[in-house]
Amino acid sequence: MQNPYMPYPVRIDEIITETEDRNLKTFKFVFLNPGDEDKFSYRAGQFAELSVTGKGEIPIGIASSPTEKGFVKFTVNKVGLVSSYLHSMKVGEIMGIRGPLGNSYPWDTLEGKNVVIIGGGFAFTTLRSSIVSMLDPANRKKFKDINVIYGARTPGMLLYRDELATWERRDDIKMHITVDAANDPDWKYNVGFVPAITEKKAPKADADTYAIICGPPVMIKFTQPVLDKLGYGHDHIIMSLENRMKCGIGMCGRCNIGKEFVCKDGPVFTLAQLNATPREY
Amino acid sequence: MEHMGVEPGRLSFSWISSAESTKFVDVVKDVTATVKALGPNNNFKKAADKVT
Amino acid sequence: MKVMKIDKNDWAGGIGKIQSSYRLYGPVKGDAFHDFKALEKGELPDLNFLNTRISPKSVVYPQSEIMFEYSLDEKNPDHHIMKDAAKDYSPKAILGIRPCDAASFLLVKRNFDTTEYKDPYWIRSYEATTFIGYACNNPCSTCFCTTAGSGPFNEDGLDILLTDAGDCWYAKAITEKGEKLLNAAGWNTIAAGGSLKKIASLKKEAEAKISSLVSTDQLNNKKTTELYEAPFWEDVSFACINCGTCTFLCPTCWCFDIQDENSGCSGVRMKNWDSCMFPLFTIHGTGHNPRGTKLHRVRQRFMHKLKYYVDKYENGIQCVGCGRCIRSCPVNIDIRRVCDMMNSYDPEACACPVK
Amino acid sequence: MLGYIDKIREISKRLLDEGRVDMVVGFRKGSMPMMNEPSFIKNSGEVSKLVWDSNCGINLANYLTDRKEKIGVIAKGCDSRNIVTHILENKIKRDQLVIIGVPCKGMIDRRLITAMFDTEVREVNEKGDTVTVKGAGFEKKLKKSDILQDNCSKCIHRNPVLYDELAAPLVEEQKDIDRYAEVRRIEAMSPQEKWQYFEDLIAPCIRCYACRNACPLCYCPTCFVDESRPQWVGKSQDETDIRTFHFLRAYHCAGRCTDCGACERACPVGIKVRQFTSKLNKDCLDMFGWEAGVLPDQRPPLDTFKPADPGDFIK
Repeated sequence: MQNPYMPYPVRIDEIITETEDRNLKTFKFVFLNPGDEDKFSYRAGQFAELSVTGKGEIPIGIASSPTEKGFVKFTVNKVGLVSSYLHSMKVGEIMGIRGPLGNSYPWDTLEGKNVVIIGGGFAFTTLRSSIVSMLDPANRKKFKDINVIYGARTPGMLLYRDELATWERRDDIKMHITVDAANDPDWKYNVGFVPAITEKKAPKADADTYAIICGPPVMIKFTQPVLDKLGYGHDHIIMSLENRMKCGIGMCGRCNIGKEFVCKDGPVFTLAQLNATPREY
Repeated sequence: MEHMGVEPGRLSFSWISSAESTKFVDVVKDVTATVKALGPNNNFKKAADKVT
Repeated sequence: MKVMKIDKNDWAGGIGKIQSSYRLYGPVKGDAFHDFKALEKGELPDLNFLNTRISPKSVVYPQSEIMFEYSLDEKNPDHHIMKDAAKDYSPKAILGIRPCDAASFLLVKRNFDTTEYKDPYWIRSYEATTFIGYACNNPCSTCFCTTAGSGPFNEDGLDILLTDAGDCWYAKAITEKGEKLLNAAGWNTIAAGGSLKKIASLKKEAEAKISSLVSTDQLNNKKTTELYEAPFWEDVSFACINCGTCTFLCPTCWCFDIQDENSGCSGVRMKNWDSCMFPLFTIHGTGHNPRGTKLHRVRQRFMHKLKYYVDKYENGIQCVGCGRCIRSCPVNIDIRRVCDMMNSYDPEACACPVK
Repeated sequence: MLGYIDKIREISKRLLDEGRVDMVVGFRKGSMPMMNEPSFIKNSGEVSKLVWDSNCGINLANYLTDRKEKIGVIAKGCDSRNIVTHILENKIKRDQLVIIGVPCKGMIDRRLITAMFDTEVREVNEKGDTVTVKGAGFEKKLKKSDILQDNCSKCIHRNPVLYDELAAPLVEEQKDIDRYAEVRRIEAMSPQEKWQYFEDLIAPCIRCYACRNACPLCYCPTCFVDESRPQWVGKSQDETDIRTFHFLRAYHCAGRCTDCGACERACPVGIKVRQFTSKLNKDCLDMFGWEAGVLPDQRPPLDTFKPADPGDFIK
């Protein structure tokens, strides 16, 4: 019987400080046992439990893409006991990851469709995974137009800035990067909140267009009416939730919204599904 | 603490000003001597990891 | 399956024989109430009880269980890597478990034994256990098992059902596991023909004594969001002090927490029972708590047992009607009352707060 | 005490009708013998739901904090002392409350009664000082004074210490009560015996925290046992962690505990939780002449300094 609580041992291979407030770091992990990488086969939108030995586990969305081989990446915000300790760890240290967990974005449904990605702040991690995965030469032709609206408070708070710049230059993806306020005189992209930029830049809704939205509650609260106005059906709005989790496999009982476990039946739900459940997230 | 079964002498209160260095030294000496005389306290150690 | 007759004089001897091949758990009387304990050699279970104060779930699912061990000492080549803790899954048997409690394991199994994931600790421990049930001749006034999918003589989840027939015991083997244990005990006198009839009449008598009933037939027809927003939750939750008594005593509550505990340069990762009554259960690292008030938490407990579980598994409520939460709740919150409120809730008719 | 209820209902109705309170917090009839459920009523048509008998042991001071309404609360001696403590600790404002005082003659101990019989207790009635207990095949009359909760039998503040309305004439307080015999018995033990005594006492603990949550004093937003940074107490069933919880909690109640018995009443496994707090109550009385919640206008000993405070323990 496979033990779903047993993490795969990993070594921290690289740590990148992503944002100017130094609260977000990206950790690149390499599996200690050669076979484990194959067992950890994932799709964009899934998450894993990062296991810091002696401290505990935290559920974090996978930021690397299934198309990137040899490592997995996670971007972690410094919040609680485990994430704070993780931020103090160094390259070379040993810990564990357990997963992949949860469903993913509905890639089967999205195939052949227009995809609009709307992200805010540090919730961009699984969206990065999705973008890298969709832009992979083997995958790009499976999707029609790809639009990305991504906002942060300031330019220095944007994640993956180098990659954002690379994507800007491509013509097979339309990037709409925005900041609430630019403190950088050379800022050449949008200024404004995500909902406003969405209203201006997002394509009109049709049966072939899906929006994936992931960000802080306040962003979601104000973006949803915009999508309604643009005509997006609630089954065409895809959201990723987070809740406190422990087991990640639908057993420990805390992350449920109604009968659905965010960890196992989610974290990705359509808004239509969420409308039928209590909003306990 | 004593009421709970911690032996008298293991817990000590003192009021020492930051200027009273000699008193501090004396108190530390006294307390360590008393605790050493009492020997190790096993009561507050955790039970060996039990598996059920 | 066969029914054995156990002479009351053969009782102690049989128990002793069981103990030579099983770790045996049974009810033991403490200062004020009965509880399931691992029986010492020669110790007899005390079957003079209505039901135990705490459910027997801990026999399969300990309140605190070590999963892994680790070393934090970098000199150790395997430092910071989780290692399986030693486990004993040799056969064990629980004697004297009431049918409602035995049925609870089947309910809990749906959570721990799923197609996608299997909790090896719960499953192995469960599979190592033989369940020797003890039919209730005298149910309590707080028992509502017959309308909660179980009953005083219910055989679901049992390997053997013991019935006290006055001058002797009847032991009905329900599964092969049960037969094996009866053999081990040397209880192999087949009961005379009338035994099944006698058991059936005792069963009927016992069922007739169940005085409290709940209605659950409408629960799956209700809309989750409407029940969730029902006005009665303020009244239901007012008295609650958010202690974990109901959930810790409940045979069907399975929620747990995972914790690491270090001691010097080594440590363990363990599973501990947790409770949806505690604010800490759901609080986010940011301080946001999706179930931040006691109303949320009380509602979660009842909605989980009586609605979410019903919808998720389409196999009845997550309650076996043992009545422990009613008897031990320090403020008298009664699941029977709440169940009936939920089952009969009509949002149309209910413009005013329900009392 | 049964006779109080008419007066309680009358006062409640008046308070609600006159708009002096938005809700009255009291008890409604429970679903089992010897149990009543704390509840509230918001309109005067519902006053008949309120009940009062010897099964109203739960401390209603627990239900007053963090509410915005104007509240009428039914208060026994101990409830009123906890209300005083709440007021002293700024948990509630005096002018938010209308206290309906109930002179109390003690609450009966349902665990004690349940344990007296082999079969289930199905019905309990009281009349005057006689309590009649019935079950399948038995009926027994008991003297109420023999079956009181332990704290009630030792109570010397049966009358509310603070009230706006009174449901009945004040009762005579119990006199010449030896409240601390058990504490003295433990004080006389050797350290090892003391350790063993408390070890046995808490052995059945399942860490459900019913004692803490039933206690009106335990209102910290995050209890020390729940803190994770730093984590003060382990989370397993290790007896060291269980002991740490119990005795630290008792310390947090030093000079505040009114000996209302809520902790013991709530404990599902029958631990005599008051053995921890009684010693501290006794010490507060011996050293500072202090009883918690009796004087609305004096600060408790542990948050004030007086030159006369005993200090022999400081070297």
